[in-house]
Amino acid sequence: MGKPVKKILNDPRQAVTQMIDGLVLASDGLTRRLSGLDAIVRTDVPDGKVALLIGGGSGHEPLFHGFVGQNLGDGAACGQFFAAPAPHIIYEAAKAVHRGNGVLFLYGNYAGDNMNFDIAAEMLQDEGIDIRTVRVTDDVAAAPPERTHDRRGIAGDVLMIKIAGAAATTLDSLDEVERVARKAVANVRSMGVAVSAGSIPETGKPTFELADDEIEVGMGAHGEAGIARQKLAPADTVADALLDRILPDLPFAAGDEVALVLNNLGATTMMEMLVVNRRVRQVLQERGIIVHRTEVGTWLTVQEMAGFSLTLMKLDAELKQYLDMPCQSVGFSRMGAV
Amino acid sequence: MGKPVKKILNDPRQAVTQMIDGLVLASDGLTRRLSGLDAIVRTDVPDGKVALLIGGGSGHEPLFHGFVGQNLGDGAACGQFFAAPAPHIIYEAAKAVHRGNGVLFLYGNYAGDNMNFDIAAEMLQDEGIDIRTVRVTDDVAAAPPERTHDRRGIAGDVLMIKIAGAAATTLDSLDEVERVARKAVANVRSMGVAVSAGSIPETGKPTFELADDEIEVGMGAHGEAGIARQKLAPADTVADALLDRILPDLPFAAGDEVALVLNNLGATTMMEMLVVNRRVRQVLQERGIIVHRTEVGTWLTVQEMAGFSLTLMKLDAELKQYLDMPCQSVGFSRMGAV
Amino acid sequence: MGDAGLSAKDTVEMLKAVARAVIEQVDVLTDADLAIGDGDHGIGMRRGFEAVLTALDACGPGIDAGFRATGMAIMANTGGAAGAVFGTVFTAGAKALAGADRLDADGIRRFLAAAQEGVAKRGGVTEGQKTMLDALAHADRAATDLNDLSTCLTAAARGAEAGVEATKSMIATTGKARSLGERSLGHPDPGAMSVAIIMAAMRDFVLVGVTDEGERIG
Amino acid sequence: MGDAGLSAKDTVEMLKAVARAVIEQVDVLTDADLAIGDGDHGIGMRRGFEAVLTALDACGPGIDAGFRATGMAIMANTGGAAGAVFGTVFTAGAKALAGADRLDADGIRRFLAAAQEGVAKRGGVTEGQKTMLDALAHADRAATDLNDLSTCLTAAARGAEAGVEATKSMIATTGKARSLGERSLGHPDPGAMSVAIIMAAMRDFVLVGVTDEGERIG
Ligand SMILES: Nc1ncnc2c1ncn2[C@@H]1O[C@H](COP(=O)(O)OP(=O)(O)O)[C@@H](O)[C@H]1O
Ligand SMILES: Nc1ncnc2c1ncn2[C@@H]1O[C@H](COP(=O)(O)OP(=O)(O)O)[C@@H](O)[C@H]1O
Ligand SMILES: [Mg+2]
Ligand SMILES: [Mg+2]
Ligand SMILES: [Mg+2]
Ligand SMILES: [Mg+2]
Repeated sequence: MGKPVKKILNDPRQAVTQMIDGLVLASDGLTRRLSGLDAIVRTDVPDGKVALLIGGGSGHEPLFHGFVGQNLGDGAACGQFFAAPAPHIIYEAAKAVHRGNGVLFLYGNYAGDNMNFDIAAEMLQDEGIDIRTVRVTDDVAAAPPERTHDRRGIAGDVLMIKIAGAAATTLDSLDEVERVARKAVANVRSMGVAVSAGSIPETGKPTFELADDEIEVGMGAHGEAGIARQKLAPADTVADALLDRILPDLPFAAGDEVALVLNNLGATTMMEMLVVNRRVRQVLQERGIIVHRTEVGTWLTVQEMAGFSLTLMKLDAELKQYLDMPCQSVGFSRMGAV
Repeated sequence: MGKPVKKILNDPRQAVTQMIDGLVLASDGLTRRLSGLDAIVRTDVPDGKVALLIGGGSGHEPLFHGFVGQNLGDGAACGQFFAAPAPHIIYEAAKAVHRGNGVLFLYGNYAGDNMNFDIAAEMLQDEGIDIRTVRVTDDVAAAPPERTHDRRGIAGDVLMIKIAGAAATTLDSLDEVERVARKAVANVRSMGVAVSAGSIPETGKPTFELADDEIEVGMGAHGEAGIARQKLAPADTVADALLDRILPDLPFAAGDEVALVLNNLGATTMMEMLVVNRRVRQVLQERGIIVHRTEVGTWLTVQEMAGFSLTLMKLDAELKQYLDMPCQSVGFSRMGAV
Repeated sequence: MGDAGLSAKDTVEMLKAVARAVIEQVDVLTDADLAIGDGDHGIGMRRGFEAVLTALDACGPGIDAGFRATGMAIMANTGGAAGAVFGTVFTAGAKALAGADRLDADGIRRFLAAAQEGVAKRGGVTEGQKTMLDALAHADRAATDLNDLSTCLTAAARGAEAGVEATKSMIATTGKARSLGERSLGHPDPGAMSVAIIMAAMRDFVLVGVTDEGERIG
Repeated sequence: MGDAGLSAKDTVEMLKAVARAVIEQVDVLTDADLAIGDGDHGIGMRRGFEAVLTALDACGPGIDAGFRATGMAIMANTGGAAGAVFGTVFTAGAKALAGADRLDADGIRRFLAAAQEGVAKRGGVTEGQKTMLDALAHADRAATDLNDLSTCLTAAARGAEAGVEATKSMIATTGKARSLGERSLGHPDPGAMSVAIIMAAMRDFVLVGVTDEGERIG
């Protein structure tokens, strides 16, 4: 942990801008970069479309900027490492995707993101552009249920962008897209567990320290403190600990249909996540909760941090419709229900 | 590196079988497990379809078994950690997906896989089932061009399964599917770089040792020795080193259209891979090589090993057609060209 | 000098000295943020204030122009919570200093008052939440009724330091430190430390003294 | 005993002793594979031979039945290269021993000859490629013309050891060690080590001696 982590980069201070170039190239023409800015937009946003702008700090790839694509985000404002994007980046990205039908801002609920996106929203509203904001607040470890507005956004972002993106392609008013996004965020809950820390290339320092036999339940995506630091436990025990907090929080009840996401924070193996998924499904089955769709993968990362988070979203027919639509981007693609 | 790596598992000796259960559950009904066997098959293989059977050792998730799905593998035989599956697993998996039109075996070229798949193939052929075998041999670091039959299969698997899977859905004879797969394997080349080791849960031991300032170019997916152990270098230097071996090997020439894959071996960040992609594209552009499709992600892993591999496949109209088709599985999904 | 206050030109020099002082403390600020945040405060502030140095070379006449150029450069280049709040500190300060042709003690107080108001509004915070606002508030109170620029800045800098001390005994209720709850006790707030660095740099600049022609005098 | 050879029942006991001996060496074999392979040989062999212990309890009469049960259990449970080659060793051996009602020196030689032939065919290898085939070949040659079972097995075990030694000075040209090239020099081949463990266990079983009723005799 102590010594700077080996990374295959050039100048670390150029990493974010070089990453953005590489990301645009990896999209095979689906996206372009706003010249001179840390912002990515779709090359083909249709006229009159309700625009979806996402974004946040870099270092969490493929989120957020890797989710710009078909039936997903129309554009993304990218910050530096773990730092919310500056207002003018958000402003320019919003103008670049606006097609006369308003823009929905969708991002994780962090003081930095909130302030910078709000400043940009005020600038845009001064110009008469309709801006709505939905903040993702799925992390149940961050605050008690009565203070969801204090909760962080973590891997719930994956389902939120998937659903809002599909809704923004399907519905023709910003009011409607905002309504769907608010319904989705009201029904999504997550919690994560940290196994080992990631590091910021520019400092080479791990964002937190964990003993070789410790894990931290409920830790945030930037190493924010969780609810319990404990000894390494079996997968089934860890899965149960996450479910014990997530299930009663909404609450999720027998007969509910849900989307299930297991998000890898970086260095955890897919094998571990699948072993955890096995246990999660056992418990959900015992509770009579029906899994409509499962996503197991690596989306909201914290550099090479090891650990994962579990997300559940309660679905209705409308949310299922948007969840089941196809989508394509560098970071997240689905064939769609056929 | 020394002390056993923290992993969120139950009994390590149960990890493979529990992983398979979790994988089947994560497929939302797309796949099922052959009862009592480490084998996964599609629930809905159509009658008369040419069957595609993939497989290999476990511990590389999401490959191989995570690639069973629509327009991909019809079934997968799963081995234990880094160990080829036993003949009877392959035999049963093949029988389960066979629909009267033959089965294509597609897997990486390793002594263990070759022997076990061959034993199964002989058993099946004795029963009059038409079996063809295509071994992936994309790792240019493993042997000189005149000995491609001695080359290991690495991330070229991703493109091979994508193309063979689409071909097996589209074409109606095993001869034709085999022809397409052979064309694809003849045109794919890869090389990887190792940054830090992964470990087998059952032993807790890293599969190799690398100094804190060292990387190994050309190392295989199980820690097999590469072609040069060197000091950590900038991303552009590493990208150039890989391209210097890959481009002349086929060779890839000006005007060629290619598919490009950057495969994460596990713990490497997406940011690093995208920074590398930026340089790769610069070089390909200088050489006049056209990238038809890019895939950057985590598919052929070696547990928590850090490092990545670069794969190029030269395409013709037919290979492009299969590459561009949609597909869906736990490990690899695409919306398809629209 | 002192009473007469600083010319626009010297104000720009002072703001450059502030920028250099913050940049120098990158590691201290990053470590403080590692303790209760995500460990990027130092590199974020460096990004912002490096841009400030460039921006100040090109800024127009007027005391407020220097503050506005500083605020916009921070806002555009820092990112994160710090970009928004420290950008606000100087853009709000610029509004409060509009029309002033010299920067005197009264100007400093107007700057501190406007900065607090702007940050409180932007961040939705009040004193006691363990943020940089606490350092601003302490600095402002310490500077009350001191009409000599150097005396005023000396008091303001000492006040900011006291504000940093005060944050040690506060439990964070906003920002990334919030989730630490009790565990944030004992640690100073990184942003408050930045405020202290800024005020100390202003004080040092004025104490050393600079003529309108920019020559140092004893 | 010796000349008379082992009954089917004792042959099964011998094969169980072999299985226990291999299982005991799991770490030694894994470390050897870590050095020039992927570090799973020991755990793979353990998987296989643990299954052998179960299979032998249920196997039918006849010398060959024990060998066949052993080979099938290895083939089905080991996986990797070892599963195929060690499974072949015993299934090929079983074919060679068909009809035999006692296991004598001649039977051991037929077993070793068939094992080599089967592995060479299955693995596409010849001697000198740094595989377990080298240990089999050395064991076979050492056992030539020795008609007393214990003498024959003593020689075969020593031969297998010599085969392991020989692999140290070979450059691997197959399996996962191949890519090491020169760097595989000095390291013994893990599979060859397994062959030596197997032959030594057979020797030890016969030397200690067991009656047809399974009682140990001095
Ligand atoms: N809501 C807020 N209002 C005012 N200041 C805040 C707020 N949230 C955070 N801060 C200040 O920002 C500092 C953190 O800045 P920095 O680490 O650069 O941003 P981030 O928290 O986005 O990583 C904190 O120490 C605190 O002083
Ligand atoms: N082609 C081959 N023919 C015969 N034996 C082989 C061959 N390839 C490998 N082996 C033997 O298998 C051993 C490795 O077994 P193991 O590690 O269990 O399998 P894997 O190499 O698949 O991990 C080697 O030490 C060698 O003796
Ligand atoms: Mg930050
Ligand atoms: Mg192996
Ligand atoms: Mg911070
Ligand atoms: Mg091995």
